[in-house]
Amino acid sequence: MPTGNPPAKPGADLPDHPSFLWRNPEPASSYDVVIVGGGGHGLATAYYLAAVHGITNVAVLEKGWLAGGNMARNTTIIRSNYLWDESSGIYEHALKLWEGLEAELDYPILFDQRGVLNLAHSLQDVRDSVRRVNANRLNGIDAEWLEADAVKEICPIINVSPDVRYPVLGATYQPRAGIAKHDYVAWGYASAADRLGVDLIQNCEVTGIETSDGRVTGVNTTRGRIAAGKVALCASGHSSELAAMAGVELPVQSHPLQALVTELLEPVHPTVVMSNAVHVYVSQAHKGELVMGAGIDSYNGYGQRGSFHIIERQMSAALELFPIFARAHLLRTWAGIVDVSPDASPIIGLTPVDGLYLNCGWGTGGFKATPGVGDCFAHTIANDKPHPYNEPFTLERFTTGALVDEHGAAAVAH
Amino acid sequence: MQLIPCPWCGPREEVEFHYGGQAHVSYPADPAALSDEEWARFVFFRDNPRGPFAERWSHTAGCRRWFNAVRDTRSYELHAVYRLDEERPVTT
Amino acid sequence: MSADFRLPSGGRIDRDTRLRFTFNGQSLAGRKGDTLASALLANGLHQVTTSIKYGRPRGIMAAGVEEPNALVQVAEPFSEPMLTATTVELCDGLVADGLVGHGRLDTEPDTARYDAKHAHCDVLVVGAGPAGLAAALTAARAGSRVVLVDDQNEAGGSLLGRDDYLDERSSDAWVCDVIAELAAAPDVLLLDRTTAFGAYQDGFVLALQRRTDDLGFDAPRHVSRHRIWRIRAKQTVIATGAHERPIVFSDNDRPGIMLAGAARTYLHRYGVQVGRRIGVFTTNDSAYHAAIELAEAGMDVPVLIDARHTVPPKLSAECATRGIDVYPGHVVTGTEGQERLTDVHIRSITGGHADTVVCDTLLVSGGWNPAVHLFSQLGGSLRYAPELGAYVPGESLSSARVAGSAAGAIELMACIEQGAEAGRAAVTAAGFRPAAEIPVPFADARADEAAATVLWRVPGSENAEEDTQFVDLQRDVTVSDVTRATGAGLESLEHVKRYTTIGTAHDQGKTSGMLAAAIVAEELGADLADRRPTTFRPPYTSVSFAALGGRDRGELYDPIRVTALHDWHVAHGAEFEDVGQWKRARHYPRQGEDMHAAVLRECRAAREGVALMDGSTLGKIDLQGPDAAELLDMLYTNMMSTLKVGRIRYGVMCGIDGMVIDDGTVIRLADDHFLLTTTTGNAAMVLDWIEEWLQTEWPHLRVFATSVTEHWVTVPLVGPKSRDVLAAVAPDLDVSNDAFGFMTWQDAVLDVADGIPARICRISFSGELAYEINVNAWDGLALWEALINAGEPYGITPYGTETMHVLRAEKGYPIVGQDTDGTVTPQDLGMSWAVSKKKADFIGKRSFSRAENLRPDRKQLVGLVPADPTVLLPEGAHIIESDHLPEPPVRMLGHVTSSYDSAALGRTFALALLRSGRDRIGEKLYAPVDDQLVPVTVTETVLYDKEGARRDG
Amino acid sequence: MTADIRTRRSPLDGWAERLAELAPAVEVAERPFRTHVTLRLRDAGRAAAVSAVLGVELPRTPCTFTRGDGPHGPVEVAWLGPDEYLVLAEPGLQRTLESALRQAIGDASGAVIDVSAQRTTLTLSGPKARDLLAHGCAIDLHPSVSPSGTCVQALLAQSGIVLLVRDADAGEFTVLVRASFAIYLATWLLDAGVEYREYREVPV
Repeated sequence: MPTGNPPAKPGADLPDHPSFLWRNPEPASSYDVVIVGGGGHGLATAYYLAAVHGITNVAVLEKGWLAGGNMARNTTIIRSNYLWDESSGIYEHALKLWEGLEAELDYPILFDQRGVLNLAHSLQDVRDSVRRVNANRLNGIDAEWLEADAVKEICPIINVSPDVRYPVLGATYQPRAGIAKHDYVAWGYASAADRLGVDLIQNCEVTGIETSDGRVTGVNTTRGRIAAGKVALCASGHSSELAAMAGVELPVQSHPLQALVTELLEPVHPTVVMSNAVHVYVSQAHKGELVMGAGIDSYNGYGQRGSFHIIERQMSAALELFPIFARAHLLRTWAGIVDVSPDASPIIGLTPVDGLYLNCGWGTGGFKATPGVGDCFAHTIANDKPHPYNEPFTLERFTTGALVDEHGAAAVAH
Repeated sequence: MQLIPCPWCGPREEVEFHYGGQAHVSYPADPAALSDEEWARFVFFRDNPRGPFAERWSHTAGCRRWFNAVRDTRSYELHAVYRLDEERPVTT
Repeated sequence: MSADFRLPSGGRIDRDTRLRFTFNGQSLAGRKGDTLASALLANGLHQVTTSIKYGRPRGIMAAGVEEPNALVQVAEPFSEPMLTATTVELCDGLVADGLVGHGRLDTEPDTARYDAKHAHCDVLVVGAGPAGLAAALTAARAGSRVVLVDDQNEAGGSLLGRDDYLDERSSDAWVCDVIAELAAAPDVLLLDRTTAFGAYQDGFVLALQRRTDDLGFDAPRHVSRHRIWRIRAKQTVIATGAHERPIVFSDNDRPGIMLAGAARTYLHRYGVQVGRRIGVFTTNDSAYHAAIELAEAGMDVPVLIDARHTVPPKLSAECATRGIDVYPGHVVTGTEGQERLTDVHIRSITGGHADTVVCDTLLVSGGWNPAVHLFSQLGGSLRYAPELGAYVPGESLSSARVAGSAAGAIELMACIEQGAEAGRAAVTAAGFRPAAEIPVPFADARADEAAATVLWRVPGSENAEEDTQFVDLQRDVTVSDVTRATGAGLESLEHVKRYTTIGTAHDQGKTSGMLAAAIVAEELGADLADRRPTTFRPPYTSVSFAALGGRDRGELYDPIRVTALHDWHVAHGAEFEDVGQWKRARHYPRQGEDMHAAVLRECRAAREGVALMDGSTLGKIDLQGPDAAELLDMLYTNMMSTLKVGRIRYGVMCGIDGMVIDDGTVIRLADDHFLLTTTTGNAAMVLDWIEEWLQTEWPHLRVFATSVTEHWVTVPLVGPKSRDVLAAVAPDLDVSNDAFGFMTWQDAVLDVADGIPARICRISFSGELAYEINVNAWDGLALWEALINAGEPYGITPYGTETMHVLRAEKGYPIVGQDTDGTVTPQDLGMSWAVSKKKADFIGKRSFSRAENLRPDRKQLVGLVPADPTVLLPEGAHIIESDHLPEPPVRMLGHVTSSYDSAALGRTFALALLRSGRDRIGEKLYAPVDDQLVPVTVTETVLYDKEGARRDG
Repeated sequence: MTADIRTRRSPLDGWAERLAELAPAVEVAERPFRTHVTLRLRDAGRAAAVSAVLGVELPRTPCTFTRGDGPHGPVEVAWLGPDEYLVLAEPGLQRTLESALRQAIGDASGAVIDVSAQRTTLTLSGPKARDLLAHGCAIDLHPSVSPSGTCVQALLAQSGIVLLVRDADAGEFTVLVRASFAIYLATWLLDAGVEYREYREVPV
């Protein structure tokens, strides 16, 4: 019988950040690689380019402040229990890197493997869950199917009564899954990349991508033109706009995705609980606040705000699952912009433009993939050839029909 | 809770509506004549602008009519709604 | 130990109603109308708790929602994990404790009621202070519909905490008159104890009303405790006032250090003196009033330290007459005291004079931060106003305007005038003609005499201990934390916020945000005017999950949809399954039966005798019009236009990507009239799908689609004896195979009650002789009971969805959504026969010729039989080739989609999606189940009655 | 015929007593078995013929309904869409109306469908009827915005409804709700109306 990790100690003081993080250099006139987007993916890609491939003449261009987009807005859930081989491949690669990341970056990223429960509320949920657990195990990923009473053992505050509107019929459980502290992760990558010579350039918005004879030559920015041997896009919700600058169209749509936190609370929630059926994704963060993700707003939006009725609906759902949350207070809501692809899987790899590389379409899966995609994308850029883990995630799959459809079993896959 | 002005029923809360993505993307006259690339473009590729976007909505909880709207995806402000048999109006 | 700090008179409390309460274990008393904070202060208690990181004593600093320190956990009468003492209305029996950092969630269920209500208005006014009242009155007098919300228990706003005069009367009288007039107006809704916490597009404002908290244990159970008001306003006037800003100096966090305006509020509103001996430290004129009023009320106010060199002459003179020494050009450099302030160190800014003053209280005023939260939530941009040292609305919005001190106004007269003007503009924009006379009383309030100065942190304190100069008291963040952040290379305020956690606590930085922005700018040598403030996000103040959940909880969480036969199923012991929002009978266990036994029995009845089920949840769509057949040919993969009237055809629908999205039957009622059925879960989707194509692509087609799902009760009557039962209830119907063939339908009047009209379809989802009987839903129960009666001689048995699944699986019929997952084509299901080769096009057809669709190793639906006929494969098990489990990753060939124990086959069996499945028929493969490998043989999908001999009975 | 077979049963059969608990603040009652016929008509030229059959003009303005007495007694015609109407009549008229309407539209582009059991009819009136609806319906039911004759399709709590304002000033409403949602909605009304059971002014 699996047992939950003892509750991490929310309320313990967070570790201090180091007294130096990064330089704030002026952009140089030219770089070997320009990474557009200073979020988690952009920073990780820069780090692995420098650390693994020795490519250090690299700039990360960020239109606002580093890691201020989805990296600052997500619910920090990390797991690799995806249905299809292709997905579990890259997410499990990421999870393995997460497991060594604190040491690698020499930064306290607070990766806490407290496990993730994905609840099933209908008979079809149960079938899908068992299918996913079995697929995970055959792929070497830790996964278990738990009946309702075992769910209760892992997370005692879940209401597993059969009398509720949509009873908990069981859950999948990935013990190695968990959460990390997003700013710490981003800053860990940023400062490590900075130490290796990568220029992190903030308040620098890319306004154009220059190409010549089908090859990328540089970018125009609000801080002037920057020549580039290679340009790599890591701009999540803004990918469509950037790719269009190079004449590349993407099958992604940008949608608002909301999240919220409560006041700081004494430990009540020892793990991470996700329920796609009722759109509840909740953990208790290191400081003690409950962090919850909501469903995606249905319409396209770049406003970094969503509709409040989605939050209200989510509250109702959360209370069905966790009656103890009734007295918790919503303290702050916000939204990110997620780029959603037709099959709910990312698009990573080469583009029709030489030297232009694409990493987008992560939807809600971006944070958990950060080390994996950073490593694989850096490999792709360095070798001008996809890493085996991202090979299935081409743009061409939409033409051939070889989709990696994670809708069915992953739904809104925070 | 945004209001969406249904061309028939007037402004109603967004929960009464279903979003239908980009407008003015017609089903190809002869799908069989399209290459795989062209077909993929129709099936999977839609514009995703930051700014005014002509898109489709259906008033599912109301009159069940589909209509088009020009909405700014930054501010979510609806610049115009128009019936399917109307041209996209000029908006600023 | 407590002393009485309640003044003998004054304040708006009900002195006759004494309320007992317990704080930190100490029994105390207050008065009705007190907040917990005012009651504590009345008892001489300043310290409420200790701080989260350093454990320093912390007291009450403010009198409202901006309070950064006084966090409490309430145990009684209603358990709350984290509130501020300044917002808790005192009630008899209140039990609360100071809270250190973390609230505790009560494990007892919250049984209070919560609800929501919509309100619509022309003009919403947020804040019933002087500006808001003037705005509301102006709007109401124009005849518009007005909603006025205010977060306090009575209107008046800042007037409640001052002694101003309006039209030469006490401002209280003016407030009373305005409220009386508003209350009497027919279309004005006044909401007190109501906090507007979120402002959204299109005039949508959410407000939380605390309806019974002040009643304590007497709160009526049937009244909702909190209500979310969903206010839709054409125009909004934001008159939310301003929060006083502290000044940072060393040891600025001791209990006894308080915002000056708060002390006035405690004096005027609650009749409480906040201390015995009071120092004042200010950058502006407002704190002079505090000093003077507190001195008037009998408190000893020895010093007023003014950071300005130029002090207001009249106010200074007034101070002098009351024995208050004004120190121009001075600052507070530090304080002493353990659990309560004892001394204040002061010093001349220019150096030289320094002194220590004995005080138990220090009032601080660093100016005022307009409460621009709602305006910012609306997307309004903010502008830095250097004269105020604060952000103010930087633009005008078409449907929201800001008035009074929320807009940066300082003086009372200006606030009222701005309010009236905002009310007039709002009501005009809403289409009303405002009265010519704007109801602005003359404010006898004293105008400011000297310009305020802006001081974030006491100058010269660089040499002092920066790590006791608190910027965010609740997060224990000091100036040294901020400078460490900027030193680390952080330039963005957002980064500093994250580095230090400034502004992330319960108060969301209401007192600390501006200070942090300013100190960061100072450290970076930047101009605040060039820097972006952090974004204000909803909610303005915290809102409980329960309040937001409202009444959508328990059985009302999500609608329970039931059929007309539901009560019968319940009465006969059915177990239900959730299918979307529907409750469907899953099986009908008899005494002592588990599901397995019940299902075997139900299956046997269907195969050997007769059985019936409630199929009413099937989606039903009426399709009429001359072009209906043409539309159906596009919607379904198979040809529907050739269907003859009187006949029925099974059909498959695909998305444009060629994947199966639904299936069902099509009944042709007339040349131009069809009835379609859909799966239960997809009824709404399919109707929407049809409408989308009809309206957006093929508007020229004359076709009308109408949902009739709930108009009909549908009862499949299944089994070799079904014909006999049907004959019994439909004596006028020729039920012979010749007259009523497979896949045809007939209308009949049943010999039930007075004669029930029915539409009977010979459809079989089980392979048995079967009929689907449709009647008007009102007649459903009569039909059902008639069938039960008529079937009694044959042992008629009701069956549920589980048996339905077994019966269909034995025949290899897939269930969309169970045997498909959005990646499955009709061909994958072995249904090429249902894909027309003749039609030029139909939805999905083009996708069938993509490379991936042409792969020979696609996953295909097949049957599986375990070698051991008693082993039931788990649905979701995977299939592998090898007879031993290799190291991961293991190549998976597919998975089990459906798996049952079959009474008819006398064994277990399954359906699976298997790579190259049809080529593998006869192959032996393995299903890893737990730690075992279960050998299985691949078969065709149809395992029972392969010849189809049974369907005609 | 078997003796113990009950005949017609409406979706809220057995709920009358519970719904009556909301009186006098709100009088809620189910009006079972009424005739509901969906009329689809794109050809405006046939509107007159239809009107003649019903004795009521078709509503021309979106979100309104018309009513009157005609050959088939009191009839209401609700606008549901630009070419869609719902004809509401006394119980038992579905066959009659269906064929009369079919005849009236003739070969014009249109359709007639008996949907009588698809929805059931609730009437709400009383001094708190409007308030009760305001707990779950975002439509502004102020008489100046939704006068008598208004008919909207909207959400009441989480159920789609057709809402007819019979008398705006008196606060009389008709709610049509899908049969499968009727018990949900009745449960919701009882819950939302709990404060109004003791009919007295509650603090607002």
